Amino acid sequence: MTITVQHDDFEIAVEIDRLTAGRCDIGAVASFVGKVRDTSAGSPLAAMTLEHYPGMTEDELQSIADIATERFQLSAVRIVHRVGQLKPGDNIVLVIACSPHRQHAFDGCAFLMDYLKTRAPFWKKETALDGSGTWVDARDADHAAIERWTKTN
Amino acid sequence: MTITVQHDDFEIAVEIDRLTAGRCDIGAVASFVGKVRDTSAGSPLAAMTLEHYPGMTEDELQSIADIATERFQLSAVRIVHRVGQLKPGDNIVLVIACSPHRQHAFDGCAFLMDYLKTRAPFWKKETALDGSGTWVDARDADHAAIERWTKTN
Amino acid sequence: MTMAIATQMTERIVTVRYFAWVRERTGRSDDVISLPAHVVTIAELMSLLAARGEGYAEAFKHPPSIRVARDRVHVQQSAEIGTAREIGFFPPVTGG
Amino acid sequence: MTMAIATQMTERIVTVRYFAWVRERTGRSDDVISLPAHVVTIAELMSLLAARGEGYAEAFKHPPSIRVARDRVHVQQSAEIGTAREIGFFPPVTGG
Repeated sequence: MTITVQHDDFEIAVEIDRLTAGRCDIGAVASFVGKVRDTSAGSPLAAMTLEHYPGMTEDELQSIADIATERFQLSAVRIVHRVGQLKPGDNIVLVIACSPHRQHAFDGCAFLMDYLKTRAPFWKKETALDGSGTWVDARDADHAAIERWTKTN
Repeated sequence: MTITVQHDDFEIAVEIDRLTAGRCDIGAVASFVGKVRDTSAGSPLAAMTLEHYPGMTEDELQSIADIATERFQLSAVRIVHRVGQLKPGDNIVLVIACSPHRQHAFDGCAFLMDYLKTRAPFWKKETALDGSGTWVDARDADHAAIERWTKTN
Repeated sequence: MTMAIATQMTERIVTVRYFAWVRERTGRSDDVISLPAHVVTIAELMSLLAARGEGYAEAFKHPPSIRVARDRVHVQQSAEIGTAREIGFFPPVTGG
Repeated sequence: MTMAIATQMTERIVTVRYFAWVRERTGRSDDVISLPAHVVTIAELMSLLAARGEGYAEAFKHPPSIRVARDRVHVQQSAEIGTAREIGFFPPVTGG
């Protein structure tokens, strides 16, 4: 149950409790929630639709979770990513990294998001107020972000 | 209501909802929960007691929140820190940083924790299984962590 | 020699899957393709697909914009199809 | 000259607060201290406090281990007390 791809919303408190319940070796829980904003490049957004590659998505997310767990000696990891049509203000993704120590939890969580953004097969399509749809372009900044994990640490 | 010092536990979901409710400009919510572990330097821990400097604590936390908000252009910030006697597995601290963008949220959250650890007047006393108490020493690593914020960015 | 003949005689079938704007341009989610013997790499499969019609030509007209998975693992377009059962084509990912 | 005389004649009172092991060693949470005229800096106040008794001597025997706040703001021990109403003494912080 490390990774889940679903249309339904997630509950961060439930997920953190599930990872930490009964464990007293976890001193740090870093988490990240990505949300749909109501603008894109300055234009109002009516909705966002997330498509993915069933089967491959789960494999990639599991692989990213395994790599992060080993690299940052994480005690527990959780990734939940939503698919389908979402509205501004809706949650998109939840990533949680647990560790005995704060720096590992923070780094693990950031690493998970950076890798997810550049490797997990999800695609966002934005719907404008007039109903027109546009596929979101990949951001150079996301690829720049991932490079720091190959340079240092 | 940016910062709170209290004995009672906090609920991360309630706090995130409070920061993001009705807002569609927040694309990223980075959060951190610090918890009591059941060992300290390899020895079993029965309890941890947190003392603070009432008045100064709130001033320092507010100041740290203000600095982080300006520096990382955060949309919203929340710090909750518990005081009094806590048990292994209990929550100690919650930090939340909201931003339109992921990197600012992550950096803001890590910055808040690094500054809180080195500036906010809290002191931890650990109680061993035999009832003996030991004040926790400040960690050099915490001071090293804060230096990265003065070097770069 | 016997091996080579056997390989040539075996029909190579792959399921090709399309996502995001690649899917929208081809107008299909997937195709089952019988690979001609001369199609060895994924890049060669892309040329084959581009010849299937107008939407396919549009989808595959700019190969650098397309990412590829072989049996659900990211690979380069220069990779050989080999014994893969599934090839996926899609734009650079934008999740998270 | 008139100013200097006035300053000397005004009694300077500060509340001194102790936390964590500084508090445990002094055996008190706070003291209200009337400052002698020669006590100008916080370091000088620490010497004054160290002379109040055995627990105080123990608390202040190693000044580099002690951090200081003047009116609830972090300052160095070399800072002047000035018009402060409250001086806090405590170990390096360990929250979070």
